Amino acid sequence: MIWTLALPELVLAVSGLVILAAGVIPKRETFFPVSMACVGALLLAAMLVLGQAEGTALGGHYVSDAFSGFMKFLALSAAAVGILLSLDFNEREGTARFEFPVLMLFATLGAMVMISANDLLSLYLGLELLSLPLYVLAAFNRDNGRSAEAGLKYFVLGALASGLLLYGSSLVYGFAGTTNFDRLGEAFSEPNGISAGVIVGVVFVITGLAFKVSAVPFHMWTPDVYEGAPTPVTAFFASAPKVAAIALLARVLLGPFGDLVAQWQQVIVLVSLGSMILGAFAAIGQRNLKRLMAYSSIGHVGYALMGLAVGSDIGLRGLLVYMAIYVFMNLGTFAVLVSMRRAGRSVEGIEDLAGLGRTDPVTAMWMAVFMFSMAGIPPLAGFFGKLYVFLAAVQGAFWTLAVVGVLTSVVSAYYYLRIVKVMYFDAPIGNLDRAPTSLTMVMAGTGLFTAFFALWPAPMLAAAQAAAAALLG
Amino acid sequence: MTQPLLGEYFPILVFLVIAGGIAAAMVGGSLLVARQKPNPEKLSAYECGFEPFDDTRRRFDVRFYLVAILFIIFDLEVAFLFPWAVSLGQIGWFGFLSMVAFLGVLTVGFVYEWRKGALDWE
Amino acid sequence: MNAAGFPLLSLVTFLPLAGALIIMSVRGDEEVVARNARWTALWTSLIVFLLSLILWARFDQSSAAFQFEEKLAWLPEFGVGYHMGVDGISVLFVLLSTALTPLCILASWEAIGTRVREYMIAFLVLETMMVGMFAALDFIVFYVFFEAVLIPMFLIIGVWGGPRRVYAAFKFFLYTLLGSVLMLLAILYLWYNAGTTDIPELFAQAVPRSAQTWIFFAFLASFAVKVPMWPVHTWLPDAHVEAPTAGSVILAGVLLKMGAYGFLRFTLPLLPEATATFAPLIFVLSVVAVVYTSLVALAQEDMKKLIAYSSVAHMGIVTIGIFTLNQQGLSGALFTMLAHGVVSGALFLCVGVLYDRVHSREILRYGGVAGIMPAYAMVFMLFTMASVGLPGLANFVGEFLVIVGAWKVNPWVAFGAATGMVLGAGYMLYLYRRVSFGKITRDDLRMLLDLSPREYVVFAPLIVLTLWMGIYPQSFLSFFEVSVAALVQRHEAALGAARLAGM
Amino acid sequence: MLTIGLAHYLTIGAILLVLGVFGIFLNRKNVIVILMSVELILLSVNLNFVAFSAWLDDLTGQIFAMFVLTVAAAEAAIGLAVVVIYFRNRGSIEVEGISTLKG
Amino acid sequence: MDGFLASPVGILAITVAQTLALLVPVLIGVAYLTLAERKVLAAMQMRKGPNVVGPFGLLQPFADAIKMLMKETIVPSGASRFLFILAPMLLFMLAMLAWAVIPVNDGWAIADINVGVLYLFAISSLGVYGIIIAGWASNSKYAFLGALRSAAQMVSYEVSMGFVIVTVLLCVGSLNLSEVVRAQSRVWFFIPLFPMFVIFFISTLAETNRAPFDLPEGESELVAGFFVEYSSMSFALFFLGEYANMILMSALTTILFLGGWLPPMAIEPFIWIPGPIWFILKICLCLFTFIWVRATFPRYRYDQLMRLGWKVFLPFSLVWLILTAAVLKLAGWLPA
Repeated sequence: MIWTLALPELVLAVSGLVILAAGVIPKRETFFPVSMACVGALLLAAMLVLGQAEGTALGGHYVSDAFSGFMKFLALSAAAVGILLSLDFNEREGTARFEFPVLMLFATLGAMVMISANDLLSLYLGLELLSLPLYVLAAFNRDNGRSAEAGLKYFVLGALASGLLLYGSSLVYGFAGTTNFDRLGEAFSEPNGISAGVIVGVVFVITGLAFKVSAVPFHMWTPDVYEGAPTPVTAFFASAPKVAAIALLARVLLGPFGDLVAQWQQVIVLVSLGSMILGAFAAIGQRNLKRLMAYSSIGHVGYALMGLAVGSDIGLRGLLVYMAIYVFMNLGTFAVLVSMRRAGRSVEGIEDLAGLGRTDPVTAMWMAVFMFSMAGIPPLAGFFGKLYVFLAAVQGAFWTLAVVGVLTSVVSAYYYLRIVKVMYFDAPIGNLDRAPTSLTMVMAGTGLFTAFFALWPAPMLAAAQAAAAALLG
Repeated sequence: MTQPLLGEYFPILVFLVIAGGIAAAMVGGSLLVARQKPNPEKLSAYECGFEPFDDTRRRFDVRFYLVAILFIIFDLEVAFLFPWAVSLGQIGWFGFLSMVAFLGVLTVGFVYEWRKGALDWE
Repeated sequence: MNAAGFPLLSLVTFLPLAGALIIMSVRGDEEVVARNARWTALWTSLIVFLLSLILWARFDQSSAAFQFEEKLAWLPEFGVGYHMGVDGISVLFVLLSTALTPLCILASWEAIGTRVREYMIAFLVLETMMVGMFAALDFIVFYVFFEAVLIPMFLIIGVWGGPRRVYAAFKFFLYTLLGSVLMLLAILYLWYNAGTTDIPELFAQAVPRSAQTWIFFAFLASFAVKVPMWPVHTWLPDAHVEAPTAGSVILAGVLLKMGAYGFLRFTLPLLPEATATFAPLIFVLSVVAVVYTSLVALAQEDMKKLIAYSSVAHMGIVTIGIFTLNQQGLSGALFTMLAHGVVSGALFLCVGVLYDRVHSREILRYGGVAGIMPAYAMVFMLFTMASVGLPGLANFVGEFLVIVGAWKVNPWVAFGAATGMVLGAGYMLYLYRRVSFGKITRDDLRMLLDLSPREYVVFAPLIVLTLWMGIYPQSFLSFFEVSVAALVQRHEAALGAARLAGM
Repeated sequence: MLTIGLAHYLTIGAILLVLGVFGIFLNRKNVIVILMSVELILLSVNLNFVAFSAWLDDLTGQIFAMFVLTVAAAEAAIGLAVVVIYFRNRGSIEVEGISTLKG
Repeated sequence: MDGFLASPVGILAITVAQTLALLVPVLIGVAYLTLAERKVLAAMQMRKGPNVVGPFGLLQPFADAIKMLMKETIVPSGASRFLFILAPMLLFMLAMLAWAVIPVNDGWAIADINVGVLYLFAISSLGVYGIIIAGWASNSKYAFLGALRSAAQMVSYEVSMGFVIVTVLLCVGSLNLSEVVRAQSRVWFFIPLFPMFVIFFISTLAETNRAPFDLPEGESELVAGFFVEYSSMSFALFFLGEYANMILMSALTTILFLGGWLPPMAIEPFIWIPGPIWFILKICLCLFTFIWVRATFPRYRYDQLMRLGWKVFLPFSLVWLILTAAVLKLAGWLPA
């Protein structure tokens, strides 16, 4: 029983509880200090993650390796940025309640548990710890019908997803006799270890996780929830939980189910293809930026899953790099979306960006950087993400994936360009409000990362490489 | 699937049937024996003689609902405490401290509820 | 390490970005910003040009090797590095890019009145990308620059273009992107196959015969769109017509060369067998392009569109030259590219001059310009003649060489190319007659002023170049003779080896 | 006497799961029914876990079931809260009405 | 004969007989509890109470029963008929069902299951359903509000009751009710766990909607709470269920804290008296206290009631639980 191995999670959990108690006791609203405390706790946890030793703990339920370290660091920094995004937004929308950052913190804790899960039980608990705060966050603006509806939809489909995942887990448990990933792996590597029941179970588990990463055909909640939820929450949805769910999917499929690769590979290939195609085509007609970003995220998940479908270490590395880059450019994009206000009211139509290149050149420039990056145009970071997953697909001779991938990236370039077009080619329709400092800082930070990732990609690639190696052993 | 395990519960099934039988017999007996003469006035809901103003199953105080949620949480906590209490002798200090940590988490939740006024009924 | 003694190519490549940064940091009211932006951009591009002249001076024409090489570890464990260098094939394109940029900036001095700062930034970024692309000796680095060109060009067309600029910008962007992502897959395959993306190292490894075919088509998809070859040329007229004058100049002068450069740099050396196999296909497409677009050009009412179609035709001649795979054809193709870069750029500038004054590109709108703007008419005539391929002017040498090269391969191809030249004479002279001669029908034309001093400055170097290339082509040909010879030799050796292996 | 074996429990579990899933997708009236369907799914899972646990003579399944119960309670609490918020905004919890967000 | 007893039919017959042997006395007990309550209250208020039907009014419960039986069963318009009838039956059945695990003497439990405490806890939780269904099915505001209040009150006190039970379990180390009693052979738990005993007893008052926590059905507040619309035998079922619950709660108190069937001291002459008698005596003592409390204390306000449950009992019992566990742990008194 090595307690200290799970130190980042413990620290996060304890600080979450302390912050919650400290936040509720004063008579006045404590939104800002609590937010700052949460950011601090997240950063502390991130530092602990960097120095985390490797091994399994807590009765084999918890595993810490280079893979978990990479993904956790990503999730934690995404969550910290997510809280920064919410600061000004919540003040203006009248939702500046201190529960908001605390919920984000607990969701991140769930994400971390998921990433480190080495047992179906800890997987489920992490998943739920992540999902439950997210249901609340989606409906956080409780006086807004759209937010409530988003919360309801997310809840119903999320609960269904975890139900399916659980059902799959129960079958896997029943037919394999254990829930521990290591022992499942051993069981499946035996010649007769794979029964029909297990395969059905695996399919259910994949289905449940596909819901969470909003991959086709389980994506239908995504646009509605992204649109309805408060914008910083949407930003969070598209980052930390996605990282965690993808990490979990990778760990489950390549770890315990690694020997069932023949069974799940086709499924993942189809899911990846479907996500890329839907993400590209469904976004074209969107007028609402958040909705567009929802479809965009579906598409990006498709690309990331391409790396998983290949199943090799190169594929996994591609997936990791892709997620890392995606998270940052996505947060940057949402920083712009969060900042969009006209006369104090939040706006989210594409046409609201009209003429931004003239009225607010700096924001427009960052937004253009993010859009071109999402479209995968070099030398921006998004290109390199795509590069590595495509490399994996080419290497594994997954030609359909590769060709569909590049073609859909051209299609999706169309709608990203449309945003650039609106910002730069169209005449302004009145100024947007000036973005608050917290947001411009986030934009600049993520924007610089996106623009200049190409200069020094080696550290991230090396980290991703190590992470992939750790998972595949 | 050991049959004896469930065998212990057989008397409960019998109990259920007999208790149900008694209840049904009492209600049924009354329906048979007593004179039934309903009329609309008699059947209208009791509202001190007034006509009902609005729908009965209308919105009600959200605190009832809060109590229900609180109950679910704490009752489950009790469900965890039962096996813990029974086996505390065998699980050592680790078991004890785990539950203390668990209760600590719940206490934080409880403090939160308290401060948020979920327990106030004035 | 390299002939200049310092990382000259990187400096030439990235100096414009420094200029862009300076412009970005300029604060003040719009007037001040615009003036500063113009001057900064001009000076930056001039300095870059002067620096690039070192290439001209220090380039060793007797070697086919890559010169001015620079190598930096970027992703060493993946075999990807930052590798720059030029050989005979690329060096002149670097110079062409650095030379055209200051001219473009000058040309847009007054034509661009709005958002000058952004415009200048876009242009400097564009210059970086162009130079970088020609100098890159790593496939990934090449691809990065190759694609990145799209961003500034998209903005230039879209923000400062004509009425249908949005359509044109999108069409330009998506067409090119579609082509190049397919190439990306091929690059990835090569990367996986060879474990490196270093171009000289890639040259040393044979690509399996089975893979050559699809890689060839993946490359073709990308380069054919860029060149552009018939039938994927349709983005070009739109982009040209809608782009601002300087944009058109860069588009015609440099960007179109990127496709042909790609063929030369990658398709030929890497895929010798596929190249040989599919050369007839390219000939057919090119001849169709030459003849068809020339005919289309004849029917154009818009000056820019006409010149755009003429570009397609000229580039058809270039692709014919490249796929002749012999010394004359390749040299001719390279020379035509350079000459076309200068001449068509100049022609777009000529159109720009009129457009700045009248704000119309409709041919019928003009007539009798020669009477009012005699100097302009002279300049215009010079470039028209050059475009037609008049001996003594730039285009002639290249096209002649291509036809000679093509003749060696197949007389019919040579005939097709020659037909293109004849038709070219037709539409260019027809254009010139309608614009310059005839009666002045519109009163507003009478008020036109002749070339301004700034415009003289813009045209002067182009005139010099056109004459120089026509009269003494050897000073340019000498740059790439050795490289082309080596290329041809390599190609034949590779084919021979393949044939041997096949037996 | 009929011996009740693993297969029976699994069948019941599967039936409950299917009922739950259908309840979510075919239900067109009331959101509460959806919540109940979710609980039904979790119930089927628990049944599976406990049945397997007894069959395998392994405690993990029962522990899992305990956790599922707990999480289900939390989930139900949050779900109801979300439904209440939704009801306050809409004044109705009909499933048909949940379609304001559309692309 | 042995063969018959071991056969399924034989087992069934025996079980049925056992069940009836337990249920009939309980029902009679319920009947006389109503009479006892009236009598005791009367005595405390210096009056006579029922004394007309039979000697000392001993036949009064039967008279009441017959009266109820002859009344018309009214199902209000707008009520959901099925649920309306089901609710009292459910409540009654639950009150009966719980008796299945109660050990009247050593080994005298009909279903001696090893999770008896959990079973009782579960069954008593289910009672809320009967109340909610009754209130909802009546289609009457008073009934509905009464049901809500009643339910909220019951669940509120159930939590602290749960904690109290856990403290007892800590000292027992088993969930079997007979074991709970056996564990008290040295000392009855109400002595070491006195505060918990008090909390438990008060909570049972609230659980059973008894005075001073009877406000869900307080006539002056909500006419008659959730069963305002009921009449005839369905009303009687509620009534019976409630009083059966009272007895059940007393039995539970007896088992958990008062040593079940055990005599106060294992000496003569106490051990001459059989266990069931001790058990019944203790139950009677509890029931008397129930009535005594009713006669003595004024009714609580609803906010006071909830406050007591959540803000006093819950934290207190939680802390006490941890303290108990820690003390037992430190002293090594935990049952292995």
